[in-house]
Amino acid sequence: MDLTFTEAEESFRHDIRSWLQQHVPAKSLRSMDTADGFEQHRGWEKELHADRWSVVSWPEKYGGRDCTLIEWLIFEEEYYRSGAPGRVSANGVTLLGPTIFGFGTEEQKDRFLPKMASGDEIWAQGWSEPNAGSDLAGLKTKAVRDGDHFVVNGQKTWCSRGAFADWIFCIFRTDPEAQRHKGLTYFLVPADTPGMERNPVGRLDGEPGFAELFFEDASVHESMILGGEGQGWNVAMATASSERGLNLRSPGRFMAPAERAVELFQRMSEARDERVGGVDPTLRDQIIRNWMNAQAYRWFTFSTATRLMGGGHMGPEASLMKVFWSEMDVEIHATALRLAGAQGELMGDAPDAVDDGTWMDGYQFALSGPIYAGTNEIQRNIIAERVLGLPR
Amino acid sequence: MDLTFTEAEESFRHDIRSWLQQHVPAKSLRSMDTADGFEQHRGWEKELHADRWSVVSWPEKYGGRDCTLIEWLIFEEEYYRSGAPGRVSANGVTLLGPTIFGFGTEEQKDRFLPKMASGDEIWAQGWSEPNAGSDLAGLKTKAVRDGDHFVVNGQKTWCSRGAFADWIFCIFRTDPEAQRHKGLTYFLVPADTPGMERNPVGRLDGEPGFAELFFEDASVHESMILGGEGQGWNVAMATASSERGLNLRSPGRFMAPAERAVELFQRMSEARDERVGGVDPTLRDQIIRNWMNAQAYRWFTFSTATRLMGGGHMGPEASLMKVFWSEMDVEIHATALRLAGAQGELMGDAPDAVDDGTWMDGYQFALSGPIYAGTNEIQRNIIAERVLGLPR
Amino acid sequence: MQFAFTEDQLLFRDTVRDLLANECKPEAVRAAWLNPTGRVPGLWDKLVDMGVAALTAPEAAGGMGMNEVDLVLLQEEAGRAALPEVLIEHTAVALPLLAELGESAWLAKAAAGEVIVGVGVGSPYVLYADQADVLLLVHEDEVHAVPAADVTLTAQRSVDYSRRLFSVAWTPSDATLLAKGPAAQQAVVDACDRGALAAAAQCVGIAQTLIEVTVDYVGQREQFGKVVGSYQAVKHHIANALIATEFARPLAYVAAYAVANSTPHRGRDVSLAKAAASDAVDKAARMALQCHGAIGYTFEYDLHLWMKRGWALAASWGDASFHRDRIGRSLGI
Amino acid sequence: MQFAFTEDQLLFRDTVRDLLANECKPEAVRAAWLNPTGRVPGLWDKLVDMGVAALTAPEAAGGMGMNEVDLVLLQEEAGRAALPEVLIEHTAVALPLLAELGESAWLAKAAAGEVIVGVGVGSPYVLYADQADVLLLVHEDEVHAVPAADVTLTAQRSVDYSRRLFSVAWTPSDATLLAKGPAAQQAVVDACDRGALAAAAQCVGIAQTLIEVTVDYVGQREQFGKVVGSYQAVKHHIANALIATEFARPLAYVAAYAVANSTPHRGRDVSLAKAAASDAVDKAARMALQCHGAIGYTFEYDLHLWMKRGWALAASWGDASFHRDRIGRSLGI
Repeated sequence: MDLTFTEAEESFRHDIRSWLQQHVPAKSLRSMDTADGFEQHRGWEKELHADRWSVVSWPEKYGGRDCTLIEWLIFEEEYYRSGAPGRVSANGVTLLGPTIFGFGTEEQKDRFLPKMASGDEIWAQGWSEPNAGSDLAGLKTKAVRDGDHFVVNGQKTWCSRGAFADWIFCIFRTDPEAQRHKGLTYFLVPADTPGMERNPVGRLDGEPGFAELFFEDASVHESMILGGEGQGWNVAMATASSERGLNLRSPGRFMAPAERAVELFQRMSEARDERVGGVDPTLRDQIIRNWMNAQAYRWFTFSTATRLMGGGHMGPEASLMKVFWSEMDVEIHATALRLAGAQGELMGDAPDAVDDGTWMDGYQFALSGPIYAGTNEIQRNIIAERVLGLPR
Repeated sequence: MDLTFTEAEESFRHDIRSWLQQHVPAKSLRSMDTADGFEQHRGWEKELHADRWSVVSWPEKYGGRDCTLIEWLIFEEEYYRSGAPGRVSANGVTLLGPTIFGFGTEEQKDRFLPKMASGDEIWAQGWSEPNAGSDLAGLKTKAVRDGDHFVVNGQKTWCSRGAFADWIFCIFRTDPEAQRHKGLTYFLVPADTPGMERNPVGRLDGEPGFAELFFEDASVHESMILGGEGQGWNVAMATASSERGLNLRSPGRFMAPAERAVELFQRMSEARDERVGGVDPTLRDQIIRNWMNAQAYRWFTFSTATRLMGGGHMGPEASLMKVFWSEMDVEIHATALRLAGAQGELMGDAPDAVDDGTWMDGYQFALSGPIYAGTNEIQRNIIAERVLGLPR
Repeated sequence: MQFAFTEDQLLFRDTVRDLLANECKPEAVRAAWLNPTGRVPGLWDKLVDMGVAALTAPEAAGGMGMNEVDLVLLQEEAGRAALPEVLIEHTAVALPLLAELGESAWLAKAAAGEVIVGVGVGSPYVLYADQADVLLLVHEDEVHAVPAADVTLTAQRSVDYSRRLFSVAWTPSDATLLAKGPAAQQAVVDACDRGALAAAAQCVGIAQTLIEVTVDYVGQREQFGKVVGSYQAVKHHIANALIATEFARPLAYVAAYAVANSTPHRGRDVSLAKAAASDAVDKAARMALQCHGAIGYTFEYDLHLWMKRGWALAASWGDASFHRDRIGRSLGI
Repeated sequence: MQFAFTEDQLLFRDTVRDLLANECKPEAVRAAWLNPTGRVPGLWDKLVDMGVAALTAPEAAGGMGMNEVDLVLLQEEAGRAALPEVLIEHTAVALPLLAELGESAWLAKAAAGEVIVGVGVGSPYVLYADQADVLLLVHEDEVHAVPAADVTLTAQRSVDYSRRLFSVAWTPSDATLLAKGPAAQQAVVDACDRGALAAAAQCVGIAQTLIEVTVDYVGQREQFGKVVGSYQAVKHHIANALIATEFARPLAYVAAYAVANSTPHRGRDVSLAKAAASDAVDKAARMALQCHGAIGYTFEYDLHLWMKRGWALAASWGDASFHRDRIGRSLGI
């Protein structure tokens, strides 16, 4: 056991930290779920890519640095600590990317990965349907072969980043006779596909964080199938395990707000208006619990990363991580909002907003954590059944 | 709405408070789950009964005072506040008694109620079986008619007070052909019934709080049937609704320890050894929460009592109360134990035990609350299905 | 001890419920989010006509002369409907405060529904200050009634767009002084208690709606071949929210009784109510969102109208921690 | 960064696990509850023979010269088996404390398994003080090694009958003084950290057993015509306990590494481990009892052996609140 970082790891940390210090924009970008904010964030992706920081864990030939899992975790710690912009490329880089590495043809890798890395092509996820959320096997949107194309009819929803993305990765039912998770196929779909319309849907914060997609005889070429016709379930599960596992949420994402909440507590304790009373001491305990949880998640992750680097596989214990980070994230932001008191409800543009309203924004975003990528209820079933072996 | 007590109610409170001040033993009785402690507690029941305080809500002819529900709640507040001994008669007075009032013949009322009130006959509950805990419909112990008697074979378990009780109220299967909750019959069984053996089982604290009962061709007379042959399920449900409702746990039971915990916090804050550090401020918040919950339970109960006195019925909302009081009770005691710190694990006879170890005793007792009388998981199902109408 | 409302009180509650069911549907609240006032056009006048708006003003001043026990059920209805109005500020707080301080000019106009009174106690922000004709503001141990023309407002946008909050810059003067000294200070404490009580009742109503809409939704929505509401985990989430709400509700009524009767422990009773109601609505909001899944997370779906009102009111007029601390002090710890 | 144990460490862990699986079955622990020592007769000698007892003593003193990273897995096993022994006090705390203070006479005997060293740091009570040959006790800024003959013991019975606790009356003297001043004080802090670390690891092991026995039980027990373990509420209770335990476990290993390497943040790392492990074992105990139902509530069933050990260890060597407070101070809040 050696829990100190190697010289190489320390040097890597130093490099990304310095780069971020020089490049992170002083002023926050507009929300990536507005048209201009989306392009601002695309610009930031290009800036990262220019110095090969956009996909550090990928091979060099696709724009990465071939770095180790540990280095990737270090990158993430530094990235979130620096307050750098959110990654508009995340659906592509962390969800689709690993799936293409696993299932894509060489042509597909060469076609899609470099532009994904460079920010030239931003991806959205198009899986859920109005009656199939966590239950992917209930998907109904059909893709029927017609020569070398497929004709798609149906509807997708909760397509995050879908309003402005360039490409969407979707799962369609190519064999309507097959039941449940058979007969599904994974497709890569250009956003300008004729016959596909997209309709922005507002998230809690009112920005069009999602889109609904309507397919009416939309045509997608067979070369856009990832992993083979009828293999959609297997390919999707591989993506889902990325989603639920290490790739989805690195500890750096939670260490940063947990530490900022400690600072907020310090500031509030000093600045508190005496008429309103001191800062509630029970909030201190909760701030500490949240900070502890971020540390626990960090070390659990380093332990898992060591195992994976030694040839291990990510199993159903990924569900432990998903439940843990998503509930921790809600709690970190809820605590900060309680600290903010009457200011907690203020939006970022309110003059009195604490930390530019980032806690309320973050809270609303965090609330989606226990829902998406398989609700936490489903994750707990998985833990009970597949980790502990309880009967279905 | 009038939330002040009437003069009659205040006078009633004054009477019982004065009586308790004069009669509550200065030294705690031995545990009622030891042989001599049981008899000490029986003696206390006789003392209560001598001044008509043992069954205040019952009619005068059976030893009661015909008092209102509100007065009964006042009695309970004063009783628990005074630190009076636990009621060894509780299974009889609060569970079986109301059932006899509801389903008993006049002969049964005259035969059983006065001796139940006087402490001459202490009752235990014999419902659960090794494979039927919360699931009463799974009961297997058989009672087969043979003339004017029934021949009983089978086993009961978790029979609380069963080690020393004089009588036991049981449910047996009288129609072995009938499925689930049909074909059950409610019996009143003398503890000295030939063919019945009892085997004490220790609770968490090691005292024989339960008994297992083994029936081998035990004979019970048909006059001991309560509510009619084959009616056991209906009669049991009436008892269970007493159990789950007002009769099971009065607010006074929780107000008293919640207030004692406030006093404990005051004492600990003053006495705390400086080397060990001050009292954790988060415990103060929890102490306050517990006290609040006891108040909430109190007012919920007064509101319910007003409704019942106006002719209303106790419905499935009794499950709300059972979940609430049982979890509050655990939390009250768990908080006090945390306050006690390293002294928390000490038993009552340890010289350093805080409050004679009553918090650890109470904690262990409280832990049974979310389990018995229908686990809290089952109560939450009932709330969802019968209060809110969610599908089974 | 008679813990029940009168037939009249329940009838009035039903009448208001019917009005709001018609006039304050979710689409009306949603429209208020985006209109210039944040309120439902014309609805306040109807509440004035029904006597709700000036319920708490003395009859001598032209009000209904009713008290907090009468009002608490109506605040609960306001919460159920997510009513975007000044029913806390104007009705529950301002009118009794003016009466307690012996003010009569503004009170008469307010009771008649001619003016709206904003209040700057218990919070750094004044809700709907832009629409108030006069603001009750505190400076040291003084209470002032400041005409709208004499204040400068800065909008502070809330996550609940219908809550038009403002910080207020103003200069105390003898012309605006209503009262000062211990009596004024006590009046401010009482005003905060009335605000917290009203907010608690609204929180209970909001929590109830959150539970009801969730029960409806999960009773229809299917996943994995089963109705979502038949899953035990979903049932237990909702049951937990219901328990919190049902045990908070009587505390709101007790607090109303205590305030209406000026009992010695009214402050503590109000704190009990507000702490429990804040926690209940927070729990109900978390539960409702989780049980709805992604649809609950969208702006187009109604759920967030109650959820955000719940967040805002849970934190207003003292959050749960503030009130628990106050209870602790009253218990000597 | 290489967060993994060596093959040798895992092998040693497996050897100890096998020993305890044979020699420290629940019936042996139950017997220890009622015997005069509270310990399993003969078992300590076997642990001495295996090198476990003196694992942490320097090789020069006749020990194994191993460190907390080697020990932490064994403490976890001790927790899994609810081993009633002095593995925290003697092995994890006393031997390193004697070594740190440069004491050699007692250390050599302790390392050889000839004497048992009791410790009076981090708690008002000394576990198994009646069986210790010498007790390490603190007076102001001094550490003393006091022979058993020179102390007066008062038994303090624990809810875990195997934990024989005593308060100790004694008189400091030059003859017993080992060290004083800042170095002694630092040594006491280090000793408390080692005790908290060892207790944390045991708590993780206890929690794991509580989860395992519950999974076994609910996988077989039927109610309402279904295996209890197939109910979603039961599954989620167990899943929650598992999450708490699995995220506490790496923190125990990190703390072991920090103590073994005397890192600057070792105190905070220990507090992280102990706070998380205390909470995990409390949660696992509640879950286990609830999922077992009435049988778990009985003295005759084994569950309470782990449950009560868990309660006791969660509160010993600083409970979760104490350690969270310490973390807060290290974070400057």
